[in-house]
Amino acid sequence: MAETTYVEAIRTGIWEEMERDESVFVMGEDVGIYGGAFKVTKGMVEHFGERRVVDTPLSESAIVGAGTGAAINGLRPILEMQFADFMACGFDQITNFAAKCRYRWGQAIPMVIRAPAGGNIHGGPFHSQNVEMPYVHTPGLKVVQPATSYDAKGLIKASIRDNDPVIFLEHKYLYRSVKEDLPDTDFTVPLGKSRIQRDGSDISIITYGWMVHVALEAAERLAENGISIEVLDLRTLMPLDRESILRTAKKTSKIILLHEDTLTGGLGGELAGIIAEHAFDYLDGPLVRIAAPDTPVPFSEPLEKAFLPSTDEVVNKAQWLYRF
Amino acid sequence: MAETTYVEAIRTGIWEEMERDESVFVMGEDVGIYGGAFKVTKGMVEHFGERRVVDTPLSESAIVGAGTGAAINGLRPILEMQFADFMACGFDQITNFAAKCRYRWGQAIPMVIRAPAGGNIHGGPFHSQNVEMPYVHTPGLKVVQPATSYDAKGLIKASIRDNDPVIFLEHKYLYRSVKEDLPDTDFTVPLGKSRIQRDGSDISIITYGWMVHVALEAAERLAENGISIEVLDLRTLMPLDRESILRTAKKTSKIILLHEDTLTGGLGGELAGIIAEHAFDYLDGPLVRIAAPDTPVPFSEPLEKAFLPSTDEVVNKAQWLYRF
Amino acid sequence: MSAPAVAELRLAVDRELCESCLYYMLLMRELEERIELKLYRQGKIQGGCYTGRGQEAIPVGSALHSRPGDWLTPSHRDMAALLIRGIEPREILAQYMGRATGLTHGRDGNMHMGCARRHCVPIISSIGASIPVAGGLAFAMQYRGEDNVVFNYTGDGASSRGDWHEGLNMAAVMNLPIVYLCNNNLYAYSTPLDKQMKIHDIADRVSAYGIPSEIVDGNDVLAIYGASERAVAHVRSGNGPYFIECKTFRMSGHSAHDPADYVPEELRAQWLRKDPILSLQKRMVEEFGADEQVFVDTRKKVLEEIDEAVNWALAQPYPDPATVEDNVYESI
Amino acid sequence: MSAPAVAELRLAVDRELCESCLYYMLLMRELEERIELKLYRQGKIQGGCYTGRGQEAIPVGSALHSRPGDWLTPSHRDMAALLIRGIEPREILAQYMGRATGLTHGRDGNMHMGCARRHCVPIISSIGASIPVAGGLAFAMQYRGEDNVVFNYTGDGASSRGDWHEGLNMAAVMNLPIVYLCNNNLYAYSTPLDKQMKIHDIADRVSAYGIPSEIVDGNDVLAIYGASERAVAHVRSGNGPYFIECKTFRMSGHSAHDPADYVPEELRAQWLRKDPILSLQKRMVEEFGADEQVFVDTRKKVLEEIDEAVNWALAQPYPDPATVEDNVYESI
Ligand SMILES: Cc1ncc(C[n+]2csc(CCOP(=O)(O)OP(=O)(O)O)c2C)c(N)n1
Ligand SMILES: Cc1ncc(C[n+]2csc(CCOP(=O)(O)OP(=O)(O)O)c2C)c(N)n1
Ligand SMILES: [Mg+2]
Ligand SMILES: [Mg+2]
Repeated sequence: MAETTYVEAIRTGIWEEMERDESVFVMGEDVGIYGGAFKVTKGMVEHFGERRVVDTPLSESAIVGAGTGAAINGLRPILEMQFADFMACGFDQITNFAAKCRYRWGQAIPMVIRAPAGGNIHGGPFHSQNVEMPYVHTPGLKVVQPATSYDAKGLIKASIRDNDPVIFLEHKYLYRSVKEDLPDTDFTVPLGKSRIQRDGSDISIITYGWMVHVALEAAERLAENGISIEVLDLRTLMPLDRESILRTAKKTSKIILLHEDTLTGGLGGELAGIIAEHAFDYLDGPLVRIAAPDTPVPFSEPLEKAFLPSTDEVVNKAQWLYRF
Repeated sequence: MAETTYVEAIRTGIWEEMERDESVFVMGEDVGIYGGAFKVTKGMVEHFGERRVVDTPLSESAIVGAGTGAAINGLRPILEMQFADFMACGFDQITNFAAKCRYRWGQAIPMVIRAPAGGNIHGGPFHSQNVEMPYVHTPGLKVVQPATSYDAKGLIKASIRDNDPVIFLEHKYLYRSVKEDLPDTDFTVPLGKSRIQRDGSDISIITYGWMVHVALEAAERLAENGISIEVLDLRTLMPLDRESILRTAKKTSKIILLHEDTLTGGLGGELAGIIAEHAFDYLDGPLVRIAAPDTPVPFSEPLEKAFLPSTDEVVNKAQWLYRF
Repeated sequence: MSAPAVAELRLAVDRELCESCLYYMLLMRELEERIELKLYRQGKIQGGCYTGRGQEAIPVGSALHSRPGDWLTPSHRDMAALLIRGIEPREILAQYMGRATGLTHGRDGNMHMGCARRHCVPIISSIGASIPVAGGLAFAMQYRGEDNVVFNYTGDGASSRGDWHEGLNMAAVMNLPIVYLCNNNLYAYSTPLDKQMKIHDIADRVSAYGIPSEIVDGNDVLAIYGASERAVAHVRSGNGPYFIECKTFRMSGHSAHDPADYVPEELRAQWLRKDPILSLQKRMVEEFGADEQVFVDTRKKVLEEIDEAVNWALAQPYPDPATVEDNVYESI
Repeated sequence: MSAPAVAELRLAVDRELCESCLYYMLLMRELEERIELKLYRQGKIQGGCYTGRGQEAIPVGSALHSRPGDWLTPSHRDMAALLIRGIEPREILAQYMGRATGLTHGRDGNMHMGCARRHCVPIISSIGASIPVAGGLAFAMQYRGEDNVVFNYTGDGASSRGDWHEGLNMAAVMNLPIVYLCNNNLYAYSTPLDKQMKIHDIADRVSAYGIPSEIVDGNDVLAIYGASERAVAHVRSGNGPYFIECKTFRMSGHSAHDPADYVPEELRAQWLRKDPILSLQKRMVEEFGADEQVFVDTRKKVLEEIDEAVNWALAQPYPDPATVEDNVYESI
């Protein structure tokens, strides 16, 4: 599959799993004839029929609750939230019921909740949020965010096959801004495994989602200054790939924790906690966090630009850390 | 007010503010004649009437939405959630609407959402959770959890007077297990200010809520081994008292981050992030996190005991860190 | 006495049906009384203590219609539904005592119990949340073309929750096979119905979704049995959901720590006279001259079962603290 | 033309009322067209682009009844409600262009606008969430013994959300002063009404709360004006909430990027014939022989206003990036 966009990678990943396994179905608002707000389910209702591609009423909590019930009774639901921000409307069903079924009564919930997340599209406070943390923080849930088309396809397939509830966060800015050649084989990308996106020796940038690309851009520029950056793309946020996180931390000894999400309570803190506890002796400088400031996501371009972590900021902080 | 319990401190704090300010009112499930599931509003409907002590239908989202609307229109609502766990049902109203009003349109939301949180009462997965993190992570919200009767009273009063939405987490195990003499004056405890609960020099334990007492117990035992522990009680979790956090970190250079909440995505990570970035040069050992494991809160006593951080665990880890 | 096969039961004042109902109602009543009035006071129960005293007719009259492929989502007042599904008193007692062999292995709190194998979803504590979940269970039945149904149980208070609305609406739109049993016991904790809603009957609320409903005397097990039979017939034949409102009363406080002072004395007295177990017994005497001795014997039988179950449960081990982190994920 | 004082308006085919309605409907129509069909395509608008084309009668016929102390919670199809409250086209344009002088100072996305001073809650993006918020605004009015009311606006899709249910129920129980205006435009995004609910009229859903309701032609501004007058009279005198379902149609896609292929051609054609602005003009001609010239003049006037507002807005500064962290808290 030559030059596959991120959105197309997810779409074909779902498609293949639906072909492979009759118990997989898609449910959400406008996923049928409309093909979803971002067209991830385009063409599916025509191919698989209304039985397996189900338009719902405007009811996020019922969608999640029903998905969970269907999973209990033997199906493998893929739920689409129109925007990740509105998952908040199903928060109780996700965190209090779906997440706890296995622990409470040994009941597997093989369910994927897909949600377009993230900013840089002038979506403003309600259509740009990065919502991973409440789910990362809920035992029983897995949380995934791909940065590339390859991972998007491999991770959605692995998530669908997983027997735990997976929150699958799609970065909406990446939908159509990244592409790559994909193998024609039936590949998956295992959950819980990060990936070195660039090998380096001076500083590690640990990140995920859109910020992987920002980190790679910064790394390119820093290479010109003779600073060698390693970029670790987490891919799965829960469970975290602690081993690889500690490996890169011990390797470079200087770490930048980068995310698009706001700073306080963001994943950067968790990563800092892991590293400052388990790789403390290897550190040659402060753990530097780069994240959005603690505000809602602003709408207007100059504000959003100031809000989102930028390549410049990464370059500057990396230079500072390099000299530390 | 001699020997005032934590629950009584909150009750009288609310009572005084309702006497002082006609725009303050209480709303929630069973807060009227029943006085609330934990009796925090006992006697209020008799004294203030049904106009100001409002029993609602079983509708958490409507309670929060209505509270926010009332705050917009000039009142100062105090909303009771019967258990912190069920705040999840009002998650969208809290995080997407109430939290963002000031940023979006300059609208103050002087509202307090009170919720009994925490375990050690054999409440199981739905009645024991520590829910602070999603709210700490939402810009626009303040988050408070008192550990003592003095703070409970002073902080609830300050929260009611605050012009931002405050999530006020009451530890239900502390309701009746702590008491102290309170001054008869109209005192408040400012939001955003932590408190040194015990002065020490070897190790700092940064914590909040019930764990303050666990830390103090551990400190007592460690003192017998000649290890001097400083205990910093955060009191407010958002905004964090960064200055005091960094001060104690720089003072002792060895830090334990302790919370009852589960580890991954808990506040300990955020604290580690702050310290490992801004006090890195002062650290003489790894940042040690002690927290509950990443599971739902189990019900049965032996499981819950294994789940909750204990004095023993703190003592052991502190001894290890002391020797580091 | 073992439960007669459901298929053999016919609606009518059928002796065998009555005996079966009486058995399960008594078993629930006595088991809950043992838990609340004895074991709880002895400190043998962990956590709070909720019972369905006075509401036994609802789970019994309905769940007797369930088939193995059906699913049930009981509320915290429906212990008899679990018993009818074959969950044993000793498993329930071990659950309440937080033992390793309880239904949730000590993971969840006493009445928050259920069992995947017996198709009972453990009570979802967030009131109302079971309604969308029932929808999903039913969706899977429809997806596979089965004629199984879901029995969903909630209270009056649940009808104020957003999930209740979203779930009923979705079930109606998708024509899902669900029988809803609503126990309208006039209170949600301390909140009386008139603070919960402005209308009088929850059944009236259901017409907002285009779901057929009926109102029955929730203390009359035979009435519930009859309504459930109609409902199940409707639902199994693919006609979509059906809602039964059972007018009843909580003969206890909300839980063991609630004296329920907020309930007017006359109201309580009036309802105590309608105890569903006594009513059934009276009916049995009237309709086919049932012998008082049968009641005494049934009760004795039930108490013996319970004694045995209590002894078993008390001897059960507590969960091993070393297992505290198990079973959060399949693999990680 | 300035808006005539609301108090002077009487229901009937009153010339002045009609002119006022026409003015606001045209102003909304032309302003939105300028935004969507011109400025958006020119890349001058930030974010997506939603209009209320074809639904102008609803905010106009209702908001004209609002008094300064009232509050409004408009939806994303109700721009005219803001205009009637005194929010100026140039403020709206600056908002859509993400300028510092827009209503949210560039903080929130184009149609997510409102203004505390003019008692308009900025659109709450989570569909349905405005219903409980309206309850709280109304609660404060009742608390202080005012006779102000809240005008709440939502669509058909919103009626599936849990918040809708919780909020309406609470308003009914507490007898809160709210006029609900529901624009039933047959679609929620691409989802047609029959996938949204099994019943036909949202008004039927409202009886579930004991709230009186009526159904009006949502494309007939005078009908809405009349219904709103009845509603406001009911609500202001302390009789609790009142619900108006306005049958209408979205004459555009869900937003600028939606061609709305999913709408059957006949349905669209049928509704295009009912354009509320043309209908009003026809009525004005029939009832009091209004001169075509008036319409031409009004439109010209409106377009001039818009030209001026566009020029103003285009000259406005963007927000200073240095302010990005301001105004999250009062103090911290
Ligand atoms: C969402 C939610 N809010 C609050 C509670 C606390 N709570 C438990 S039972 C109950 C009352 C339920 O009333 P009803 O639905 O009538 O059932 P009943 O107990 O009367 O059978 C409440 C408020 C809860 N469990 N879930
Ligand atoms: C809770 C929530 N879910 C999804 C969305 C995305 N969304 C925005 S408008 C809309 C359709 C709303 O339909 P309706 O209420 O009928 O209003 P209309 O747009 O037709 O006026 C959807 C699904 C949202 N804003 N909020
Ligand atoms: Mg009840
Ligand atoms: Mg609509």
